[in-house]
Amino acid sequence: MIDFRVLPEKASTFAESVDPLYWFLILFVGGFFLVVCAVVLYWGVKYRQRPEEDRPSYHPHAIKLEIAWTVVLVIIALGIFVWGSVLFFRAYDAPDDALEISVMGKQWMWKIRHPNGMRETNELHVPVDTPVRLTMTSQDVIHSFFIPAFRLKQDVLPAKYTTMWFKATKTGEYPLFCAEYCGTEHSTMGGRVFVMEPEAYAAWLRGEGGGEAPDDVLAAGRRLYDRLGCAACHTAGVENRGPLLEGIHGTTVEMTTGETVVVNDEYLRESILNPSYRVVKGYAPLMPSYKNQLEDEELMNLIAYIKSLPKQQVAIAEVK
Amino acid sequence: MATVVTDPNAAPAVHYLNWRKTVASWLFSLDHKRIAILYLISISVFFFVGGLLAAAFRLELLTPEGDLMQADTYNRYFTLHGVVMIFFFLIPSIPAVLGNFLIPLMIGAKDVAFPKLNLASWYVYMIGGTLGVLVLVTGGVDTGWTFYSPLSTTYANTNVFLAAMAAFVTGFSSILTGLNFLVTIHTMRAPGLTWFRLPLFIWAHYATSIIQVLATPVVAIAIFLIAIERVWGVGVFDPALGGDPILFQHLFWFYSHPAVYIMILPGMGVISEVIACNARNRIFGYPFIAFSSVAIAIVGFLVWGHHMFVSGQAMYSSLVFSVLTMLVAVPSAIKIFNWVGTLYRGNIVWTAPMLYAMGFLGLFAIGGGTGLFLGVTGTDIHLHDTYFVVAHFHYVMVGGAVMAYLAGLHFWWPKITGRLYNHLLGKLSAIIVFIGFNATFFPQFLLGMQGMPRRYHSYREEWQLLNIFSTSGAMILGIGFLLPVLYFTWSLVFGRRAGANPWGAKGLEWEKASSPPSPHNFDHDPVVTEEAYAYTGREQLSV
Amino acid sequence: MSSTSHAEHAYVAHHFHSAEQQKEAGTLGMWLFLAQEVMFFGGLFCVYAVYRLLNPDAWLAGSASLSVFVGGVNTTVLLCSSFTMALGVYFAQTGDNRRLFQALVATLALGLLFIAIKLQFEYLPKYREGVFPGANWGPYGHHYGHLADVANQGGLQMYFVLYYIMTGMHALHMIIGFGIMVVLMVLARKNTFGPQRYMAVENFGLYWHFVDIVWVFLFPMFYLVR
Amino acid sequence: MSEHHIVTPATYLKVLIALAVLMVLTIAAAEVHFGEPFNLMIALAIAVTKAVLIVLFFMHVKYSSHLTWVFVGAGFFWFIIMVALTTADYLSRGWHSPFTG
Ligand code: HEA
Ligand code: HEA
Ligand code: HEC
Ligand code: CUA
Ligand SMILES: [Cu+2]
Repeated sequence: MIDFRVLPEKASTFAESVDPLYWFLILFVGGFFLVVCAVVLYWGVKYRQRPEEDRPSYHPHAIKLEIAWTVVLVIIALGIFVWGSVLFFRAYDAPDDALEISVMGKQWMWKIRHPNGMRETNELHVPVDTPVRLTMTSQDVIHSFFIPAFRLKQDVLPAKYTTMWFKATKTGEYPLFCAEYCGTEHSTMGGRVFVMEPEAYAAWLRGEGGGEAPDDVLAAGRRLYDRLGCAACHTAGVENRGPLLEGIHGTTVEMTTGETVVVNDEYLRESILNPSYRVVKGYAPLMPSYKNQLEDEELMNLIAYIKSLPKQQVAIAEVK
Repeated sequence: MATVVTDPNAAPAVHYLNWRKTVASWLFSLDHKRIAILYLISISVFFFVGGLLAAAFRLELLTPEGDLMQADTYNRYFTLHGVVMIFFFLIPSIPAVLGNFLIPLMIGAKDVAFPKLNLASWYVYMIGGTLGVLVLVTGGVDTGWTFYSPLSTTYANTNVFLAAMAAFVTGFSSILTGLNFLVTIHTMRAPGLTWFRLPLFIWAHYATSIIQVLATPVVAIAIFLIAIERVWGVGVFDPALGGDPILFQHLFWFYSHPAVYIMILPGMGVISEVIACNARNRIFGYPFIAFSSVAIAIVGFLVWGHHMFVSGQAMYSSLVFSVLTMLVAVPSAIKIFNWVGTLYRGNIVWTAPMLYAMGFLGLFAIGGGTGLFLGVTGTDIHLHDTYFVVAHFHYVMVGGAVMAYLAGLHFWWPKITGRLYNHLLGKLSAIIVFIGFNATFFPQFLLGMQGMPRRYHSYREEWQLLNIFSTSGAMILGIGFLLPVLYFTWSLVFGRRAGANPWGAKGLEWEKASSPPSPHNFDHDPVVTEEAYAYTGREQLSV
Repeated sequence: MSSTSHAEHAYVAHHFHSAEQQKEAGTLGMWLFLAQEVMFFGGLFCVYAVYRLLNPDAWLAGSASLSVFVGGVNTTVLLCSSFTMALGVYFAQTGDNRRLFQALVATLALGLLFIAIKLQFEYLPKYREGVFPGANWGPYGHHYGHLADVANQGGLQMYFVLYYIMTGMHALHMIIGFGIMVVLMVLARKNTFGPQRYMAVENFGLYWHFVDIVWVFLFPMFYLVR
Repeated sequence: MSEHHIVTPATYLKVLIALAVLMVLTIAAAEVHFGEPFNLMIALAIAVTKAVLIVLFFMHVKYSSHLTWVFVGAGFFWFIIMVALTTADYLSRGWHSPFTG
């Protein structure tokens, strides 16, 4: 019982901003419960049936009271909603300069890959005070990446990318779990998150702290890009067959339906696997689907390569 | 209220229990009261099956390592526990037992509108139940009661198909029961029984039935699609075909969230009856309680996405579901206020059902209140799929619905059987259940806050202490649940005769029908001339 | 304990006060059952909506492989069967059991025709040529060869998964209807129905029309995707 | 059952003809290209019209009690809720937070 706490240690900016809401809710609901108990006990004793007393039944007409507490409840409920939602907004989109790490869940382990290709299993090394974005997918069933110390969790799905971002605030070692039931060994599918000083992380990335040998993601992605012939359409000058991909990540593009979409990993993935779902305005749905031609791993490399393509002056001119 | 039963306190010579004695007269009975008894027996069996499974895996959770049973066994146990408790126990519990027994009596009808359909519902339920038992003996199922795809469709190698079929079939029993009640309440009310004279129990069942009829078919089809994918190999939620597992979650929760109100609304109906009678008072804010039931039923359809905040659902969808969740909590809170208000200036008698009802109030306040933690997106991210959720739903389902069911059973037992049970034991069991319950599930809130994920066969060592509390509590709780079985059975044989109205309660079932009621419920067709709960404060107990 | 005091007619069940009440209950019950059916099919339509949204090209290609002509003929057949069923209800209400019987025969015949056309010109040829999702998937035969070129083969299979499940579920409802129709035919033969007693026919009619409505939506949604 | 209205075969026939016309119309409309969402909207509008005709006349709802109207409406209303909220999720997947990104 030493070091007992209601909430676990907090080690991310999100944890710091959300903890007050937990405490508010605990006090609010706890207080409500205590008031209900107190009133029940007090009236329960005070108004119990006694043979010597003749207390006729009470005929309440308390419309005003009813309306009053309804309104108060609605206001409190909406207040809590707004408070929580603002936090949720913040937890949603990562800052642009976030460090990109990819996560792959499979029965029953987490495979993690860093920007330079460094890999690890069931462990996640991240630098402190740096925004980190995880792009996650699963090879089989649904898993869920859960770090209690960060107060964050996100389901990881097959054939889809989900993301989660955080900024760790405290170095140390924190537990990592799989929170979505995924079969027999669900409860062992976890590990540790190491939050390190940036220098230590950089050293670790160079392979000085163990971990598997890095491989060259971008080179692998570039090879795929060539092999699959993407450039046949996505090159400036090819009669505008396909849009230019240079510097596309993070921009907003408009679809034929008028909808605008921010280009992120999930959008890139979808564009490659199911190009006709959303067609970029000004283009015909020519692009073939690459579904079933790419391993999850390859797709990640390809996307990493596309994201690495620098913004070019020509590109912007061309799009205009 | 013109006519009175000939001699209210003498047990009638002929009543629904004894007027025919063969087994067939029970199995093929069209009498809603007998069908209620059939349900009572069958759901009790399932409750104990589900409870014993829980007791078994709670024992496993005594230690952090998985030493008592294999991970696979553990997974099967909690899955079956969830499936059995939800589909075979709690959803039918209050409606099919108390609702079936009481709705016609309360509205002054001879039976439900479609007695044959009523019997058919029980058979459908039993077919589903038999399939469920078959699952149990043919190796079980380990997908969790939520059947999430693609685990259930592709990766699980247990008996998912059979389990899906069991749930599918049972769903139709629920639909037919709801349909029957809706029609009964619409068309069979006694003369003078206007909508605003109806007992709140009826309002609650009306709201419940809407959900049963409109939500259950969706889960039926969703589960059916899972079964097809299982058999056919390709299917509707298969990512390889561009299918989307999240879509299954939408369909599943479109039903399963409203389903939680199928479980709690009838309980709320029971609580209204029990509190009004035991406080010898008019219910505080009758129309607010009545309409809040309907509001819960309707708005309850709009919030299912709160189970999917971290599933990959769009952020804006999550926000919409979150705000609606906050709003659906309001009518429940209103009910709590009105029930507490009913005590004010009453003449309260502390009977066993009243103790259960007060237990309900406290536990439901905690259960519902922790629902707020989960309904807020920002806080649910951390709490989702942890023991906090497990604790939340046991507080509402066991602390809420099961407590209410027991309150109702204790309240109407004299009417159903014509016998009184040992009152002291009744109160004792209410207290044991209350204590055992909190000991079991309160520690789980703390575990969840600390991040212990649910459906975990083994866990981190620092969580052991709280788990020990929880398991010990479960043993106390088990005893608390066993106790009523003992004294109820005892009362069947040795219990004192109850008389028509031992509680001094208002309502047609107490004032116009004998205990046990006659086969056709009333000797004279009742006519209603006053509002529900016209208590004077001077009614006496005769228990 | 008998309730004869209230029974105006022998067929009013003991727990009802009047034929009126019994009829009202029957009608309400039937409509609730149909509301239930709406949600049952509704789940499928919901799946359809989402996947059509996600795979527009596959839907186009899939739809192009269905014959609007066959679909149109079948729609006509089904609309006619609804018409004969409606007539049947009229004859039941007016007590003309002979014509009721004929109307039911016509309805049944049209229903069977629908199923026959579906099997002969749609399900079977497609199945033989591999236009059937799953291990046998391979629409490379001469009729459906163009399907092989569609890039989004996964989405295309999904189109057919839904096509078979939804039209199959519709057909299943019809087949259940056939069974009930036969019972009604026997009863009509026995001169059962009349102005006081036609609820069974009327309610079955509601069911049959509902099944028709489902097809009214299935037809444009599968055959007419443009 | 004085209030019960018996619909005549003549009415049924008119409805059948209307339904047939609508069916031809929907096939014809599908052959014309109105552009992305319009074909779908026209097809659905015609289907809904057909369904309404069937419900009102073949199924006698036009002559039924208010309660029947409510029950019929409830079924469709809940169906719309389900489809609307579910597809809303898919349609808004690409949207981003106004605060960041
Ligand atoms: C009887 C069953 C029942 C009932 C009645 C409820 C009632 C509620 N539930 Fe619960 N719930 C379940 C059964 C039930 N639930 C189950 C089984 C699951 C998990 C399924 C699974 O994943 O396996 C679950 C999961 C669950 C989740 C998903 C959690 C997750 O997986 O991340 C959420 C999220 O919003 C939630 C919310 C609510 C809310 C807001 C209510 C509200 O209706 C509660 C309203 C009641 C009150 C609010 C009363 C107390 C009043 C106050 C405290 C006063 C203050 C109130 C206001 C200011 C409004 N529930
Ligand atoms: C109506 C619904 C209902 C009810 C009544 C219960 C009752 C109980 N539940 Fe259940 N539970 C669920 C519905 C319910 N549960 C659901 C839906 C899940 C989720 C499943 C999933 O994740 O898929 C779940 C999951 C669940 C878990 C989480 C498992 C996990 O995630 O790994 C736990 C853990 O403690 C638990 C415990 C209990 C206990 C101790 C009881 C007790 O109340 C039971 C008490 C009853 C008895 C013990 C039997 C009767 C007593 C005797 C025969 C006497 C002899 C016995 C003893 C002395 C022990 N339940
Ligand atoms: C036959 C020509 C063709 C080929 C080959 C092709 N594409 Fe495309 N691509 C297009 C067209 C046309 C569009 C725009 C229409 C659309 O969105 O479908 C497009 C759109 C995209 C987009 C979305 C761009 C935006 O502006 O939103 C991405 C990302 C993309 N392609 C990646 C790739 C990759 C990676 C490859 C190779 C593996 C590839 N494409 C191969 C024609 C092609
Ligand atoms: Cu992976 Cu649980
Ligand atoms: Cu819910």
